[in-house]
Amino acid sequence: MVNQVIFFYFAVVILASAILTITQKNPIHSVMFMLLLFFHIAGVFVLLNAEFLAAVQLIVYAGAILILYLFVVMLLNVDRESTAARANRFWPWMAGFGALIAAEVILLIARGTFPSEAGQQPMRLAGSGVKELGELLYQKYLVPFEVASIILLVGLVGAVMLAKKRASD
Amino acid sequence: MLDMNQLLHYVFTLGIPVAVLLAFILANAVYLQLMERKVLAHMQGRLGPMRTGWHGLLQPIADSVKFLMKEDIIPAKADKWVFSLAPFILLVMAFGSMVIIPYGPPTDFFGLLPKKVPLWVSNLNVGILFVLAFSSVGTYGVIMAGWASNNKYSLMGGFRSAAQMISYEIPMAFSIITVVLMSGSLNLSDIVNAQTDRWFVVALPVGPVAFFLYLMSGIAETNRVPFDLPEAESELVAGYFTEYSGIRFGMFYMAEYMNMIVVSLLASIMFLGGWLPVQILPHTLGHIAPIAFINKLLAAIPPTIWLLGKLYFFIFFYMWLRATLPRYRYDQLMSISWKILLPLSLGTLLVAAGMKQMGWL
Amino acid sequence: MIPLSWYIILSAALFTIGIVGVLSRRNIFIILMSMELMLNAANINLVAFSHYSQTLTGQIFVMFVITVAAAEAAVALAIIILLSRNRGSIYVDEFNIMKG
Amino acid sequence: MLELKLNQLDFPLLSLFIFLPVLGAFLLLFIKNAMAARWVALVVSIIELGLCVPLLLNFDSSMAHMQFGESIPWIAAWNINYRLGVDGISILFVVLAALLTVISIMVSWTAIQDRVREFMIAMLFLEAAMIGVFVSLDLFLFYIFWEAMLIPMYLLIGIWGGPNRLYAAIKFFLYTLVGSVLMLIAIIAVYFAAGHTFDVLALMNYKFSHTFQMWAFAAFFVAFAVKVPMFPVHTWLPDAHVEAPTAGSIILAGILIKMGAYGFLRFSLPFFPDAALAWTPAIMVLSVIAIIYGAYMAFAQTDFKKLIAYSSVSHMGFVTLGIFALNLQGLEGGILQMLNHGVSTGALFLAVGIIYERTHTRQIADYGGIAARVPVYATFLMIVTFSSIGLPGTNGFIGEFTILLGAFLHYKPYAVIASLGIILGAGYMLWLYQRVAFGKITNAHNEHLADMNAREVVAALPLVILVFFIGLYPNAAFGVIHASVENLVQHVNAKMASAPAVTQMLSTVIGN
Amino acid sequence: MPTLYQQFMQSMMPILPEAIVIIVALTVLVFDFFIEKERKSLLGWYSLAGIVIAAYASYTLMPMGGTFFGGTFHLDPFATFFNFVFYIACGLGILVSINYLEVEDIHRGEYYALMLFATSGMMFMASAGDLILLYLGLELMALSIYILAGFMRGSNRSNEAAIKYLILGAFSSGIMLYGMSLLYGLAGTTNLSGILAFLRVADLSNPIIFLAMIMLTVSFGFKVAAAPFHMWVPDVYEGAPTSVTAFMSAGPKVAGFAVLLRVFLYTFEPLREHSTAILAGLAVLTMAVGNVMALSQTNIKRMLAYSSIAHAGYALVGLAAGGPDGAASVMLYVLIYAFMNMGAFGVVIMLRKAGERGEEISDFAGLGKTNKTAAFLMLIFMFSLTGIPPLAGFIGKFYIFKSAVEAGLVWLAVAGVLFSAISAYFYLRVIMVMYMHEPKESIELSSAPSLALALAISVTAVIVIGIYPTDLLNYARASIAGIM
Repeated sequence: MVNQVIFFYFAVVILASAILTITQKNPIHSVMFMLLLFFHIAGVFVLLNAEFLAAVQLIVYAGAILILYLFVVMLLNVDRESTAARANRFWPWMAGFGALIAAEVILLIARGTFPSEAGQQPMRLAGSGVKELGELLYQKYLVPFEVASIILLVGLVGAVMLAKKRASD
Repeated sequence: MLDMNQLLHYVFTLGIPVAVLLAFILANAVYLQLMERKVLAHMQGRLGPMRTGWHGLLQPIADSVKFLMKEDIIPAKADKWVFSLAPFILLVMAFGSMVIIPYGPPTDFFGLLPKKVPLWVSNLNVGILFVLAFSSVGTYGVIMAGWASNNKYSLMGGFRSAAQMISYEIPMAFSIITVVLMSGSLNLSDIVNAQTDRWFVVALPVGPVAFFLYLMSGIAETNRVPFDLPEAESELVAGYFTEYSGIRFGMFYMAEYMNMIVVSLLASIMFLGGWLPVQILPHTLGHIAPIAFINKLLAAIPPTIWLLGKLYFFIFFYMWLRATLPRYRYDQLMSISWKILLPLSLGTLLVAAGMKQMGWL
Repeated sequence: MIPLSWYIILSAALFTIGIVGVLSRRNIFIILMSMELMLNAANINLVAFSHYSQTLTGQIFVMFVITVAAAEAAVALAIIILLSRNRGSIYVDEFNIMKG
Repeated sequence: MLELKLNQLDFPLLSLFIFLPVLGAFLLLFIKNAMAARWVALVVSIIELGLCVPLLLNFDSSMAHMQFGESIPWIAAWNINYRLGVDGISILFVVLAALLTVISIMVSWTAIQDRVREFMIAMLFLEAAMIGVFVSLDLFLFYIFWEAMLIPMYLLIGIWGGPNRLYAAIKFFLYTLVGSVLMLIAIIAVYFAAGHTFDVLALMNYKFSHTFQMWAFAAFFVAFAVKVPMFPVHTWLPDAHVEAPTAGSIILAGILIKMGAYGFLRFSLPFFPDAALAWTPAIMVLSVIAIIYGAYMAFAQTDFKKLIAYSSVSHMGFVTLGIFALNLQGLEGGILQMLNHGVSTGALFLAVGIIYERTHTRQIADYGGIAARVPVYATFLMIVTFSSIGLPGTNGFIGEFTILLGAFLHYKPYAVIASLGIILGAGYMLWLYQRVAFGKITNAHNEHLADMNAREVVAALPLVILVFFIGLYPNAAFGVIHASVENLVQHVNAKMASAPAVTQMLSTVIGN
Repeated sequence: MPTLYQQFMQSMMPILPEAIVIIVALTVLVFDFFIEKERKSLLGWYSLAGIVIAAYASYTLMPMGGTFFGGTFHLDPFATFFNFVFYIACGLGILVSINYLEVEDIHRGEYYALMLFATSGMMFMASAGDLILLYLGLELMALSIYILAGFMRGSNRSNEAAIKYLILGAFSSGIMLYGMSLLYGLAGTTNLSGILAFLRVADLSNPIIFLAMIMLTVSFGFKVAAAPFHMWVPDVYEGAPTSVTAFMSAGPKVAGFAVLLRVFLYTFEPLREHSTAILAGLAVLTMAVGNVMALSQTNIKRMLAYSSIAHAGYALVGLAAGGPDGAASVMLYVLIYAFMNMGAFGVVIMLRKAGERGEEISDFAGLGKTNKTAAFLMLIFMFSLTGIPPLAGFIGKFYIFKSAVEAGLVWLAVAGVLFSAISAYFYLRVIMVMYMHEPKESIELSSAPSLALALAISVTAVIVIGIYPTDLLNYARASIAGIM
């Protein structure tokens, strides 16, 4: 019961801040709502017994990715922001389209079934499953793990190469 | 219908500890300022505040009242929303970290309580990660304050500070991971308990290095001397909080001291055995009567006092540094992080991992 | 006890908000953030399923998704910096040198 | 029942036919000098023509089987084999293709000055592909040659053609491509329907279901009809003929458009006899329309080449009329007429090419009275005009007469209308000849027209000889094709007879 | 008793080719610091050598089949086949780049490293036995190519190409991820075999299964440039550096098909009827859009972009046909397509001299006179792309349409051949311009041994495969046997 109330709070805040994120005129305000959203998603993760992920969500998503956005948004502070149109000219169509998708997806989900829904109990693992996660990550998902490291390297190389000013430019 | 028992449970497990913690923090934040002024003054052969109360003991109260009474000015061109929010973010994040930290083993306060209560608000299994998470989110407060002020000094200060905090977070994280590796747990209580035999600061060869790394990064994280570039008065006025005044200015101050407390607490917990008492050579000569007696005496001091003692030692250390060291240049600061601390921390982690694999740690 | 479908509906709604954001906004930052919303929607799903199907795969997946999101954001922002340096615009509908 | 008789020469003669020009083309890649390129191409094509001698000498015209057979597994996974062979129907086209290539190369000797080497390479590739089409006995192989031919032909028209060549080239390419891709699907369908084989002989013996036949026949029909070209899809032909260089026109008229009719004979009829029968009335109508319409359009032309192009439409109408008469006379006449048309229209284009090289105009009005200046040329033109008209004694007469004979047997009304086409043909050709050769010289340029030189005479001579040889001694040709055609007719009838419903249809048609 | 080191090497054996590619890429990044600007082409040759060694490693690993790393990684003939295609695409891509980068003055070591990283990503995609590895491989590839597309940092067009590609790429992978999450929720596993096992016993009327399938289709549609998810292709192809466009048109598209094949023909096998309808519809639309839009293009890169959409359509026909033959036809097709497309772009790159754009079709005018070899090569590639025998393009299309007819999709095959007849128009236009228009001014072509080698390899492959496809065909069929 308490959990449900907490979930409800999280859900409402998540959706509200998501909507605010995409409707803000100033991207910095969007970032702020995004931050709020990430916090609450981390909350949802905690509800789902995924504390480790909640921390990762905050450290990486909020603490690194979003900060990066904030940096760049501030660096490129484009002052036309206040006068230019917010959305492209199709936005009412797109919003309608989105509503349609949402309705459809939710309808489909309501009609469909997930096997795990049928009476199984949520997982309880000692220590938030960090140990289990680690074992899975370094044994079964070793190759994806290595690939992920290469992805980060590529992101690093790419970002530096593209954005760094050079003498020749 | 909420269960009454459940509600009570929440009051006792959340409400009271949070209230206690808040009181502790407020007192600390306020009086640490006085302590800083006093320490600095004495190191420089001055006396510091003397007028308000005995040896200026009431000075913090006076300052607080002044902060509260002053007009809260928001610059006209500032982004009001963000401007007002920024100090809160800093404060909340610092408080968030403190919520996770254990202040001692469960205790019944010398039999005062019917059963043992934990000395923490929440003992998360991945607690240390959350401390990292909150500290990384704290960056927002700084950068947003700098941006929202619509002042180039503030913006510069904000950017510098954010860049600095992000850069030093990485060696800090690696040194923390080294500790996690040594203790085998992400839970702060477990980390303390893993140091029963030997504090990690003396766990050669990686312990001291990790400790050094952590301390360096911690000082930089809190924007303290010698890494206080964001608020370098000579260049940037007061950095990101140049435009702040009144209670919001006070919040920044408070947040800074709270961050200091968090960093110091973590340093104590991770490297200096947390609430574990100092023991003189317990394994080799601990059975010799006088030494055993001293050890017993030391162990009689309540754990939380030990922790607080270590905490204040670190805080004193901060102030000592401030009195002693000049400020780095900004590019030096960044290169220290990326070129020295990061490789060093990576190397430490590797050595620790290798030793762990071999069973030497 | 929260039914699984609550999580899924939450994530579906979040996902849709993300899609609408991508499709309708002009500001490239907000488009990118909308994509992060989509990824987060998927993450909620994955964690919820992981919780209810008693496997940890979903959580592993989420960690990888976050990793990828980080790398992608870095590259995206680098390109945006280039663009604004060369063009001075962050509106996607003004990126229209090539037509036809 | 046809079968692939083993090679009586014990030597891959037909492969040599295909690969000799290819080799020649590769040789040309290393020759920079234009004159050397001409000589190499000519020598290669003459050797190729020389290969026809052993081919004809060793050909056993008494049997209908495929001869000079070769069969090598090629793409085993799809059961595709490299299978070659000739029978009475195809052998003459091989010879004709070899002959017309030699003539084309000779006629291009001075006409082509630009990028000679490339021109010759294209010619030799074209020759290889053309011969490949006639000798391949595997549908896949056939299709490869059929399509591959488009590349050199497209380039011939597009690079060395007249002023409007770009339009003509692309029109030619697209028309034929659209037609043949549908055939490709039909080929694949046939492959699956007949149990995974592309073997033409095996497919001939396979009895396809009626519905399948109708669809597959239609798909094949589109491809072949475009090539022939039959009435509604003929529009590429005038453009292509007009714009192509002389050599291109000769090949186009002499060989390429025969391939459509050859396709009917080799594939459509034996594979899908029921469908052929069902489609016959429509095809007959189209043929007759082509005959009359082509002749009518020919009357209206002021362009020398365009007139001949439309006459081709008309003549090819006769060919399809004969083939779909579905009897011995019609088929034999059709085949002979294809040959004749190749010879006489080839000769006509040669004639146009010769004069065009001198005057650079194709307008009939620009000529007139040239007979006095260029008597040899006028004679040559007269002979080929007669041949085209079908004057008794020339080859054209034999072909058209046999076709009408065949058509009269089953389809009297069509035959009657078709014979009207002969009269019209005589009309426009003679009128053409009159306007070009007789009368006063109206154009000052023609005053100093040079007559045919030795090279041109050499090029024209074989055609003239063939005109009279076939005209006077048609049995030489009939003898070669007879056995095969007879077999074809029997084969088709046998397959039709096995289906009762169709037999009924057949009898009603015959009774008509 | 094997040492720890030996055990490690043993367990890493299956990913040896990928590891080689990645290690070469890493060393390229390092060497880049020590090699001065004029000699950067050394890095290109070094990368090429790495690709060759990786190919050799793949070859030696061929007898060793199986599933490794807890089912996440397949080392099967199917993956090996695609790995070879990726080596070809990457190798040719490097060869056409060396000279181009010098002409454009963007010669940097990162280029080759990113190319190799992208290749390794594709290889992981083809080998993935798990949605997670699939996703990561795809992102590794995509991320590298976003950067490559924006490699000409000073060029607005390149920047725009990069950001457009990135936005749509990230958008599509967001959709894909959501679909994958639903699949995971349904099956309780991200393992492809596990999902197949689930679908075999699942109640197929569950609409979520289709939701997931459609989401995956949409996102892979983006990756392989299938209409209506093709909007990014023309702009990105036009704006990206030409050598990257060449690589992009071959590599990632092929990788997309590798995944489509594995997911749709293996994992979604129980959903065959439904997926066929979707794929067939996509195929028709893609062929229509690609071929019709290409008709009116004046920029050769843009034209080739639409042509590559069209070719994705043909490959989708094979995919819709399904079955071992359909799969083998797609495999053969993408291999052939890699060769001929690389060749065509190679010629485009030949025309590119600093200062001159050389990207308009009209820039090809008179090439048949001024540079016969280049024009002839382009002629071969154009005819091959049209699908005229005896060139390789015909074999590819033939097999595709053959399997479509076999699967009973005659209407699809008919649509395919008609569209490919339409395509003749715009391919022929290039030939027409080269051979039948007069040269505007003398075009000095840039040629280099690397470019010449790339073109020679491509043209040889196009001709040889066209005439003798048997062995390759058997290899493709044998490769698919493992998973079907």
